[in-house]
Amino acid sequence: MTLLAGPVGRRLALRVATGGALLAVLSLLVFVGVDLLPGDPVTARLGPNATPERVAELRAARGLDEPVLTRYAQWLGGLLRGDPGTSFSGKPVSEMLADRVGHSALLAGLCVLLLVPVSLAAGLYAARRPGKPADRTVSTGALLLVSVPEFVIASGLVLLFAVGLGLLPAVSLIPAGDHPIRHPDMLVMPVLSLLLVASAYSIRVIRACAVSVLAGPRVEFLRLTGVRERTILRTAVVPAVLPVAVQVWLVTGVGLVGGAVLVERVFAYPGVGDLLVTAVLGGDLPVVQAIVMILGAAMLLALVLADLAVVLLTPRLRTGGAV
Amino acid sequence: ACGGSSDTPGGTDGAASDATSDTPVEGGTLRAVFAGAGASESLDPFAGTSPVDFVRNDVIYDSLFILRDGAPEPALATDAEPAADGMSFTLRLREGVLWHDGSAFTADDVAHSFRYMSSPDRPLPSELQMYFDMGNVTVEDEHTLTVPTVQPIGDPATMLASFPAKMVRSGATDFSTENAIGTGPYRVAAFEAGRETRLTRFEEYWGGASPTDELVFSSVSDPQARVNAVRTGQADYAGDIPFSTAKAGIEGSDLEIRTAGDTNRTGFAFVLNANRAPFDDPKVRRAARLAVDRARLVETVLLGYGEPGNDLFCKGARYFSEARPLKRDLEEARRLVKEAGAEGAKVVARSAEYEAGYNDSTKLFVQQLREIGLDAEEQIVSLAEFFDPAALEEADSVTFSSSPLPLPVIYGRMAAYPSFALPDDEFGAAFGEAMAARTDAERRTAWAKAQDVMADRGNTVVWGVADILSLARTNVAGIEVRDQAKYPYLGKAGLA
Amino acid sequence: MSPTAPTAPTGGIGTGGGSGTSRTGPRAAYAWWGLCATGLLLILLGPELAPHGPTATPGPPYRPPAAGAPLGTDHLGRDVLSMVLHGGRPLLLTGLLAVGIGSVFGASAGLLTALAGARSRLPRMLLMRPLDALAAVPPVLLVLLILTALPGRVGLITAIALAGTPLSARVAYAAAEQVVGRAHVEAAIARGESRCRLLGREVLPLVAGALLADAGIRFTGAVYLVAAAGFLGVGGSSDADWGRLIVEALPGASLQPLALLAPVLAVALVAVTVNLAADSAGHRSRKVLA
Amino acid sequence: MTADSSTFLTAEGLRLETADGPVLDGVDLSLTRGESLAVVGSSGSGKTTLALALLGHLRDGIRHTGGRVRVRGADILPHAPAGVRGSLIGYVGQDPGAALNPYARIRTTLLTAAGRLPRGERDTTVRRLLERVGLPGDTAFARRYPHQLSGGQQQRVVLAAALARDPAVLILDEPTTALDPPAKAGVLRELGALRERGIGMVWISHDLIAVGAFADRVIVLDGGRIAEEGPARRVLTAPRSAAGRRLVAAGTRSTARHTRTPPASGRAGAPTAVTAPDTGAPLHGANPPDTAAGSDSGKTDGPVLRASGLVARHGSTTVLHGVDLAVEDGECLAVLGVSGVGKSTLARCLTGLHPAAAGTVALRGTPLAPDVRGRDRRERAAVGLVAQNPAEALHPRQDVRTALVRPLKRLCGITDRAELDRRVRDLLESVHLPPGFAGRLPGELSGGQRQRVALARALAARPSVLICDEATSALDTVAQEGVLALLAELRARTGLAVLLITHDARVARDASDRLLVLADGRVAATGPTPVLLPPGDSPEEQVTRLLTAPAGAVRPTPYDTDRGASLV
Ligand SMILES: Nc1ncnc2c1ncn2[C@@H]1O[C@H](COP(=O)(O)OP(=O)(O)OP(=O)(O)O)[C@@H](O)[C@H]1O
Ligand SMILES: Nc1ncnc2c1ncn2[C@@H]1O[C@H](COP(=O)(O)OP(=O)(O)OP(=O)(O)O)[C@@H](O)[C@H]1O
Ligand SMILES: [Mg+2]
Ligand SMILES: [Mg+2]
Repeated sequence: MTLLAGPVGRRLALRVATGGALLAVLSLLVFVGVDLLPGDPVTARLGPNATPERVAELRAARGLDEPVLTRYAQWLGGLLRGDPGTSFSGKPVSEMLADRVGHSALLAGLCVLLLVPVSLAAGLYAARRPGKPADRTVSTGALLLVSVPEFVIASGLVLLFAVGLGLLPAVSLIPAGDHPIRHPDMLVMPVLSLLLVASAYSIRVIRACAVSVLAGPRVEFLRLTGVRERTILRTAVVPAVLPVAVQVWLVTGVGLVGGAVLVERVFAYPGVGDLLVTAVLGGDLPVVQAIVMILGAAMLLALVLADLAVVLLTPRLRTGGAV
Repeated sequence: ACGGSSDTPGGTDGAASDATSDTPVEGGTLRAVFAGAGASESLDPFAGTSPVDFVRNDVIYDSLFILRDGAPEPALATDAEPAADGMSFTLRLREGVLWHDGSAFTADDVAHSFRYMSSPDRPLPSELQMYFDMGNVTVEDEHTLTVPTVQPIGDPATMLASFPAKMVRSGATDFSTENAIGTGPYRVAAFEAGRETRLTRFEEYWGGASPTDELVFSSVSDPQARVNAVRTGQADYAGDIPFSTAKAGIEGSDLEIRTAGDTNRTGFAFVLNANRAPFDDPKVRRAARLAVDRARLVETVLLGYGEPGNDLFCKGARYFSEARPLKRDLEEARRLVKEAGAEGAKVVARSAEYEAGYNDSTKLFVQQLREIGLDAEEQIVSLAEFFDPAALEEADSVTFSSSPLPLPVIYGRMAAYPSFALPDDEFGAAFGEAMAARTDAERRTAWAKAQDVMADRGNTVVWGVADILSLARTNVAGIEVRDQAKYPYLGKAGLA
Repeated sequence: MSPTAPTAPTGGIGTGGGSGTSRTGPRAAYAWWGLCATGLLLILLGPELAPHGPTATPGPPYRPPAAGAPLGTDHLGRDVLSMVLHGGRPLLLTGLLAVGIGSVFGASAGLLTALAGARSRLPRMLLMRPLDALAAVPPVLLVLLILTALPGRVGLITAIALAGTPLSARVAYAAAEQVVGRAHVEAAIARGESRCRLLGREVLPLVAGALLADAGIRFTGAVYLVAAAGFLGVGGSSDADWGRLIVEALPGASLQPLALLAPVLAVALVAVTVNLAADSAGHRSRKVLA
Repeated sequence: MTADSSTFLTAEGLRLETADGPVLDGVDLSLTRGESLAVVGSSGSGKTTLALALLGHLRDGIRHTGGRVRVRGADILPHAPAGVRGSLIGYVGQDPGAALNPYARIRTTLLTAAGRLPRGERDTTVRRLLERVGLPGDTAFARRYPHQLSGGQQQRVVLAAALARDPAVLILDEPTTALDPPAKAGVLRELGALRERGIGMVWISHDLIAVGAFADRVIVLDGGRIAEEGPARRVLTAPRSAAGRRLVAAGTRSTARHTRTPPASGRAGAPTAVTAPDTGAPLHGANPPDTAAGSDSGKTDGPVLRASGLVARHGSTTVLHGVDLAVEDGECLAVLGVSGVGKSTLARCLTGLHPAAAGTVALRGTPLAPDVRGRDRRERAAVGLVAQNPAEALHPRQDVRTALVRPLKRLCGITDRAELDRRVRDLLESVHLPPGFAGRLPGELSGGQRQRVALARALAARPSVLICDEATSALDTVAQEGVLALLAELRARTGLAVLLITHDARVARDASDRLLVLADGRVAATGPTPVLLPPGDSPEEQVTRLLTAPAGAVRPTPYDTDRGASLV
């Protein structure tokens, strides 16, 4: 409580406010930007089957012939009322997004949940032996994983665990009306593929930070006073690494919500990433705009949290001491 | 119905036909996976755009007529008789048809359906309104209507069968899970867009109840994932699987790769823009057709699952003209190009991956055009911009494909699109004749005439016809092809 | 006392790497750098060395390795070896340029903001907040938008650079935040060193490890953004870009695994090399870190 | 643990080398249980390296090329077995500021050092440990982070951590350098008590007086070799080696030199420089013309630096409540105060690194911006600072040459290479470092060497005022004498004004003209040094008295009037 009343609280309030302002800017950028994308939602949907007159007619019916700013104002108004509009498929966007955002967030959340311990453990393990075979192995392994595209990894996992061993379902066919969380067996491989790809970045950054901390006089001193290695990692290395790691985790996590397209495809997982790409490809502007706004808001929130984390995790900043 | 599994060159490893001789037994659940459209899937029969939408809605709703082997067959309607001037027709409906909620199917439902499907509020207003005046239908009695047309139509049944014209209940505008009521063999039990539909058998189906208790459709966009679902036992049938999968083969004694037969192939083509240089010159169009290496394209893009095309669309449709494909003749092609003074002419070949193989075939086509002295280059764009009318008009060649639609449909579409249309008087006349013709013989002559023009100086380069492959458990039986093999009819399917 | 208690290596605590590297001897180091140089040369000269052009289709599709085509052919019948050779140069240049630009820009923004500290909100407002907004746009959309406005390589490089900048800036900021309070930075501020010098000499060497790790990893990200751009049909990449080769080879992977493996391995090799090189470059700076 | 009580810790022919040559050469040493051994020697003689070797640790760049170190008969080089450090041998490092974990509260640091404890005992343990080293044992203090402590507080926390597990032997590397005399007395008392309890000690110190009172045996290190070894009393009174004689001489000479007359005014002639031979040098004439800054020193009347009403805050706590001070050209003002009173904060306010919340700082009458960023080049050059913590003050990646060249380039505008090299050489020489050190990185320097580099860096720009925050704390008596002589010479020759923050009562007494005592964030007393610290008495006791006097008790001393105008 004292924290919130103090400098941290002020900082947080300010950040949330700027976050809101940024979101407003983002909404304009997104709306106008998406509108400028090549392609036309009507022709994209009608395909070659429609005559130009019909296209024009439909454009008018969809209000696409109005100036972009007018449409922006209408859209924003709707958004504020909680109505992100209607997809070009005729469905309300809110209905299309309802579950999918949650499903993707579930995937990303689980992934981050595993990412934190995995990347910390691997990063610290490598950092404790810089330049040694163990370090090389971890680093090279992580790099190999990140170099192999996620859909290749995902396909490999399917071949191994589903087709080969028959341990897990190959496709996440979640029955209608069920939430994915009730089918953990269908989550294993999507989460694992994302984890394998996403962890490389965190591992490498954590390793780099930890190496420099471990080489410093503080760790030397702790070791000289006979503090156990595990305690050193916990009390001196991890706290020093966390401010950077938290950035990476949060940004990676939010990135997974919209960015796990290919993994969602391979497993036919009903997430928002696939929807985003389908909508982009099909020129379904209202859907694209809504998803981008949601992802944008989530990212901005994550960034605020990351900023806050840096302050909270760095005593010098948290206590509002001199710079 | 349409057998013939022997002559699939690529499927030497014994691709079976979709329609197996086995008949399904009563009961059980059939699980099928098709490509879906994610969250935009819908139970509205006029909103769906993806295979799973089509396949699903085909068994929930019925059409007035269906296509079988390219010919219309009565379904909810028994008869469509054109008036003398061809400017209207009388539609007679089947009696004793019940909706899933038990009410009776009547002419009012048809009138509403016509209005609903052609309403400009629909995301995809029906193309039928290019031919019929759908808003001005008059209901004569409970089972009879009169439908005015906008041009003389001699064979309205074919048109009604060719375009998705599902019948919905009078007044229906909401197609949520509870309100998706049709007359088809299955009713909706559960639906989640982009994921799954569960259908249960409708016992009072007018065509006789289906064998299977339950049909489960899953949407899986990735072809490999569809294959995997069947392979690992999560599904019994996967529609539209890639050639490469078939080529690699799938082990498992209870699995088989099936083709839809050689009358149900997709024609792959490049449509040349005959309204601008250089393809406004029939010589250059012919040169392009001589330049294209059909065998190579079939081998590369279709991996041999298909055969070279004769540049005409809709092989397998009624009245299709079985001309022999042109032989590749680069010398002659170069000569023609030179003669037309089109050497070094710029050719932009526009493509997007609308279907697998579009971009690859375009790349090969461009190289082949270069060999005859045209300065060709591909223009690969995103799906969203592919059909932009202005851009299409700027392109010299557009990659395109079609299943064996009835000829009026395909040529009607092409005529409606400036950059696809062939500005040729003889062709135009023959096409008009064919549309208005009231007897089979007249139509046959007219279509032969029109296709002769196409074969001589046409603007379509249908380089190959491709098999439609699916993966099924061997005991899956009763799968039918109606209008398009990619969207098979599962109303009579089940497990043997 | 835990059994894993520190057993200080001869080289001293924490920086065994220093002695580790030196113990492998200069010969191993030369061999390593020689190998890197050869690889680089191979990539840069690849298009010249390739037996076939990037669009040539010398064989049937999915042909297994044979005399003329040691790696076989891909789905279009193109020679896999030639394609891999053609794809390296554009990809490497695009990737390195894009990541370089993104990192320099991001790191400068992050370091500047950290340096300004709590005293001045201006850099935060002018640098970090716009980058936050940028971070909020999904990379795929960013690529699409920028390539629409600026088609071609330049657009691609810009898009990838911009997509990487925000996180780069954040990593730099978070790392620098731990360092800027040190007395030697204060001493430098007190003697009025220029911002450039403060960033480049006082702070950068102490956070170089994290920045290099960040940049190194984002190189692979760049490879796949290039691929994604090709996949979405917005162009900017060439046919032979490794990322695109991979995306296109996946469907036929069971028919011709080499068409997939070759570019994947190429990307992996470059990624591992780039990153390990970054590590050893950053190594000296860590050796004496306090 | 009653086994072999004769030798607990031994070094035999220990030889450690760097690339440049040996740091320790054939060092033999043994320590019996409960014995207190002092290691003295000039800065850079290898004391810290020896201490670390006794813990089984070698810094980067140092190789073990001969001999062995054993604890209870077991080799600990090159690898110290588990269970030696911490519980058998405790360690207090030379550089507490750099050693404390910035992410851990004091409490956590102490508990970590103490090892596993039942939950209920933790609070009492923390309190007990803090109180043993003279720090407040309350929870609020225990919850602080290292950056919220003053240098002396940090050092005591480190000591407390070393005591946490009651080790059999303590290795102490300059454990009292940052402590004020009362605190130091307290710590020494605590160490004495430990010794009574039979805890052995290896104690590295520059403070020969403390050594004399404390150690059983003394080893004099010189250039990595043992110059002599013997009972403390003997070595400190009658050293046999040259190195020993030098140290002892420097350590005792200072008292004899306390014979100068307090200057009547800042400009009334050079103060009796400690060792400056030519006292007749003109005050301001010696500045070379190229020193753009500082060359005009003395052109105006009044103090060169004056602060009035300085208020400084750390977060919400106010550390300085309106401090006034003034330093005149050539004058040396010593600032005394208990640890944590705000001396470093005051120094940082004056240099603009910690902008004061209120009050002004004026240079020759011109007000300076509170933030150093707002000051111009001349003003920056005019105020030099030697920060309290030399390890942090040097960039770990920059060699000594760069550290010295930067201010030369930046503040003096020198760009000529040869000139720079010359100046670097001169600067190193002036702080008694060999020119070869220019290429070294801070990590390759001893504590005292780092401190001298930091001093050289501060002098590089030829400031008018030099603020030394404990600039001699890590130096042996000889080096300290050299540095003080240098300052005196500069004061005399260039009119440099010095603000000397120190805990060393002797330094304050011998080197300063005037004293300023800080207490409770205010100036508690000020006056000429000879008056406040009259010769004769032990300076430590006098300072202790000054510092511990109740606030206000010292204030109305008549000495204030001595310097009337320049004061409050
Ligand atoms: N960043 C900070 N935040 C909060 N409190 C601080 C901070 N820095 C110092 N302090 C507190 O301010 C007071 C003055 O600190 P300062 O470092 O100026 O003391 P000092 O007189 O130099 O002590 P020492 O002689 O031990 O170095 C101390 O009580 C210290 O705990
Ligand atoms: N890591 C290193 N690499 C190279 N030389 C070093 C290293 N550490 C110390 N030295 C050198 O070894 C010598 C001894 O250093 P050490 O730190 O032991 O001195 P010290 O006696 O503790 O001095 P001080 O009293 O100044 O702390 C010095 O000349 C120093 O420059
Ligand atoms: Mg030392
Ligand atoms: Mg201090």
